[in-house]
Amino acid sequence: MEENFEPRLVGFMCRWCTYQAADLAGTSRMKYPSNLIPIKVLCSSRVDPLWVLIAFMRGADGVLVAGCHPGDCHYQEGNYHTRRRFVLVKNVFDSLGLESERLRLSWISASEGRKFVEVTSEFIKNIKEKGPNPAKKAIFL
Amino acid sequence: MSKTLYIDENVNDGIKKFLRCILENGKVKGVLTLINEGEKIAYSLISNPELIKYTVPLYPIMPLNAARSLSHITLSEPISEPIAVVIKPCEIRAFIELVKRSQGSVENIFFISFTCGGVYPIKMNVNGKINEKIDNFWRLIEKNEIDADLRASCKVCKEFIPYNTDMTIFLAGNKEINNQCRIFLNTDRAEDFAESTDGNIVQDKINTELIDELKVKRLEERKKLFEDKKIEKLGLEGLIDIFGRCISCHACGNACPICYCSLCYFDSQESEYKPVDYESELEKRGAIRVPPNTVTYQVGRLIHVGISCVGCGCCEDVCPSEIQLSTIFIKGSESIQEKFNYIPGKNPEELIPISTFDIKEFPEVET
Amino acid sequence: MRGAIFKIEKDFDKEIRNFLKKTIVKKFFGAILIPCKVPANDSYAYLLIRDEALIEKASILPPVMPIQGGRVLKSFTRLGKIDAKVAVIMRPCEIRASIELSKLEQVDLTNVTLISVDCPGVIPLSDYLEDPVKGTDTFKEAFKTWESDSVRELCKVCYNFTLTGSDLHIGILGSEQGNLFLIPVSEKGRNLLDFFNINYENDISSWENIVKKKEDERKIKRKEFRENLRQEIEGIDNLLKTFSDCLNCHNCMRVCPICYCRQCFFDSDALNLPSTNYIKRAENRGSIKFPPETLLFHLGRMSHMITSCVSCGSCEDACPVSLPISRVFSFVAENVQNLFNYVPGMSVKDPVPTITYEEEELKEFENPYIETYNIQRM
Amino acid sequence: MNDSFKPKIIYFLCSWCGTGGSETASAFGLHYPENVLPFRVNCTGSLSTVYILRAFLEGADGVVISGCHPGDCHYNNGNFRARRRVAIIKSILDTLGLEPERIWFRYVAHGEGKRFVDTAAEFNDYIKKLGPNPLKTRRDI
Repeated sequence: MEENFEPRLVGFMCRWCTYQAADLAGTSRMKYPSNLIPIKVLCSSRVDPLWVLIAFMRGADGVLVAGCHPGDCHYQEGNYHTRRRFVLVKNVFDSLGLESERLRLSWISASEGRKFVEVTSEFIKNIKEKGPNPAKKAIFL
Repeated sequence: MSKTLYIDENVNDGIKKFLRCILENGKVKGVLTLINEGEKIAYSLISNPELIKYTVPLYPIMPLNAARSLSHITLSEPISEPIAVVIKPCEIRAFIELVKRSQGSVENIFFISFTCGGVYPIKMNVNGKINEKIDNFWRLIEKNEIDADLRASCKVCKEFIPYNTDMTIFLAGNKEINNQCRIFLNTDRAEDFAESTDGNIVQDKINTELIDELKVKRLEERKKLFEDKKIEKLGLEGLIDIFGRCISCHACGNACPICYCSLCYFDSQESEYKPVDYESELEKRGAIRVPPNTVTYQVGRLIHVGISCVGCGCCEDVCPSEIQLSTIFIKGSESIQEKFNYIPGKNPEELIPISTFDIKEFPEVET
Repeated sequence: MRGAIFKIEKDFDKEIRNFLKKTIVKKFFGAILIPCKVPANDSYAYLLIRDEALIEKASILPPVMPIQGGRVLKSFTRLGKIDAKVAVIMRPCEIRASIELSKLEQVDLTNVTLISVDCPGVIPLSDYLEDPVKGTDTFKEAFKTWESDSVRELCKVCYNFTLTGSDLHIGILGSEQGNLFLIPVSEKGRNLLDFFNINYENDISSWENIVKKKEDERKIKRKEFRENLRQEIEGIDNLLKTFSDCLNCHNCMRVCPICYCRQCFFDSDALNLPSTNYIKRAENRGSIKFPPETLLFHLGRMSHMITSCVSCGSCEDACPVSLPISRVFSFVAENVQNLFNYVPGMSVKDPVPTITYEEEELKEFENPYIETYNIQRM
Repeated sequence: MNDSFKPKIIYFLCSWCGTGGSETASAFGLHYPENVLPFRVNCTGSLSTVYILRAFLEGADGVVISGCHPGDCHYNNGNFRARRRVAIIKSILDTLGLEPERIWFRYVAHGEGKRFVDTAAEFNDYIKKLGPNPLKTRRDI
């Protein structure tokens, strides 16, 4: 593993739940590593599976997709679609031998600031153990 | 037991006779099928009964997936007068998938298909080798064997019995193709059409022994292919090795019946790298391929169409760099389709898995 | 014409690579766009390189042209220039396509220095992919003789294989005698040579003589080629037979450097007619071929881009059914371009014929009014 | 000449001059053959080459294009561009041996009603002599 490897992760966060949870974590002064770059989306189902792939191919060490708990979606059923899409993208990664452990789906509601901190810290820790994304240095992508 | 139309000719002449009959009777306005005028074979929409004699409906060639043509015709409005189409099972399945995506309509289309023995690569049609091969092909059908020169995807195809057809011609798995033409009538419309012709309609039992045998052979080939090329072990480096020679022409996407978007994401402005992107990639990697997004395109396409991939093999056929795409797409899409327990084009009523959901499913993905 | 003469030991490839490496180390160029072998060693791809160690893997004259350089440069500079100066090493037809694209505002040449190389032609992609090692050998053979039958059909009869509108030209014709010629054409090229204190006032007539000789040979060959092709394609029957295999995949358009439209007219909804239209047409003619309108696609595409066609042959390489598209296009292009006295890609200054006009021209295409016509008829 | 042959002729008229010419013709009560189908375009310079080719390949026996006289274009230079495009098309058709003489390009000004009618009649006679467009019956187009 590279020395002092600081992973860079991309987090697609739903505007109604997970982003609020991150806010809550901030206002409650909880500490968590700063490696995750948050991207606010209106609903986790707004995340095209392609975005996950592109984030991965352009060198993100991990990609987190996070939204409301099933049944809590602000748009009724968005996150059920997210779940299917995530299964799809994970399946493709698995069947091509790409590292699907770098992708993660989590349900974090607006009140779960603590869970947000736990999930991100754990994810970042896992990625740190795994090492940098090989796509970062690939030239012929 | 099902109703079967018997015509006392060999299978090729029999179906031509039937097509001519329904065209002359005015049951249909046109027939979309393969035609061989001169030396080259192409799909044609025929409305003159005299031209039926040039058709070769069961020819083992697929110049392009007919689902694309059908979708092209029916996109803006359904067909107003009935036409018959004689196409391969995977073409019907692809068309059903397109209809599910609102890219066409099955209205007034009379589907005729056959138990498919596979097709040869287009290049054989172009260089004329198909004419030498064709006799051997019929012989192998009678022997119930798989030709090694068929398209890679056809050799491993397990869905060669058509779904959703009005009529099914008994071709692969039939030893008697030289003596009789057996056509199964699956719908009332088919019975009505059959009655207007001079064949015998009888109640008949389908003998599936040979079909099962062929299926086993195909599945063996499939297993062998997947074992030869372990795509699940590829990883990023393996993908770069395979797709390194890709010239980003996106021919695979344009030949694919499922890739219906008129402007693909990877052709759009959004996927273009801006000068700052190039600058940052250069800093990060020291070098970058231009145009970028070759592996990303292929994997992205698998993510987008994998759920509906019918394994027709057109993508591999048109690839100017001769990349063996069908293995990746067949294996990749198989695992997706198994996950969602979905066979594309089997049931027109069933929704595409990504446009529907169950409330309680896949609890394992959330972590 | 004046230029710099380099003495080389045996391999011009290495010599040029070392020179390019120097330009990166000395920070004259921020990056170099050059073909490189792909990891699987079975093809080449354009790389934008900043890391000078990677230049070692580059190839100045690859045996194949998988992607036309014009398209590469378009993808790189369409949205504007990058801040660093970039050198681009390409074949003459790729340079010409780039210049055409810059006139069509698809390429920004501001920070780009175009470097062209004498080109013996390229091996067709499918031939090369069959056996890359053998393909490389055939190319070496073609490079030696400059008259090979294994290169693309158009390369055999191409007479624009050398100096075009580039900024700096590398003359490798006659490099067997141990000389390499660097010919600066524009200010950018001269700046580059000045920076490295290379004297470019030498006499290069030995190179010019060889080029002239080869050009004349090719022109004779081209005349013969045109005559043969004319017999092959002229007339409705021949033409339809030529295009009878077309799958309407539009791959020729997609690999064409000049066809830059993001969405072609022929991919748009304009040709999605109601189903009744197709059935009517089938009734009128007895049958219609599917996919329909293949000839319209080829002629329509031709009428849109033919004035800028650089006859590179990429379309034929990419055609899955091996139609002789590039030959037909090049054949027509020569006639149309002669009409406007225009050679595409020779200079940034001449505008593309379709975006300009002259008031007194082309009278032979008008049909003048004969006032007496109706009187005679009565 | 075959009297039963009624050619199908597409007449592209620019909306400022050519169409004006046809209006003048009607004001004077002049007649032109009914098998000439006028199509109005904004300017001959706005007429894409594809439309001319499409008319031709779909079975029109002839295509005429009429715009303003040189220098009179409502958009300054549209007709000069149209002339270049017609030259390109005719040159392509000539090279491929596809009867470029079936496409005519003639200027008709607003006031020239007689010229419009004469052009239609003259072209009609010319095409009648030439016979039907062979592409009309081709099945493999």
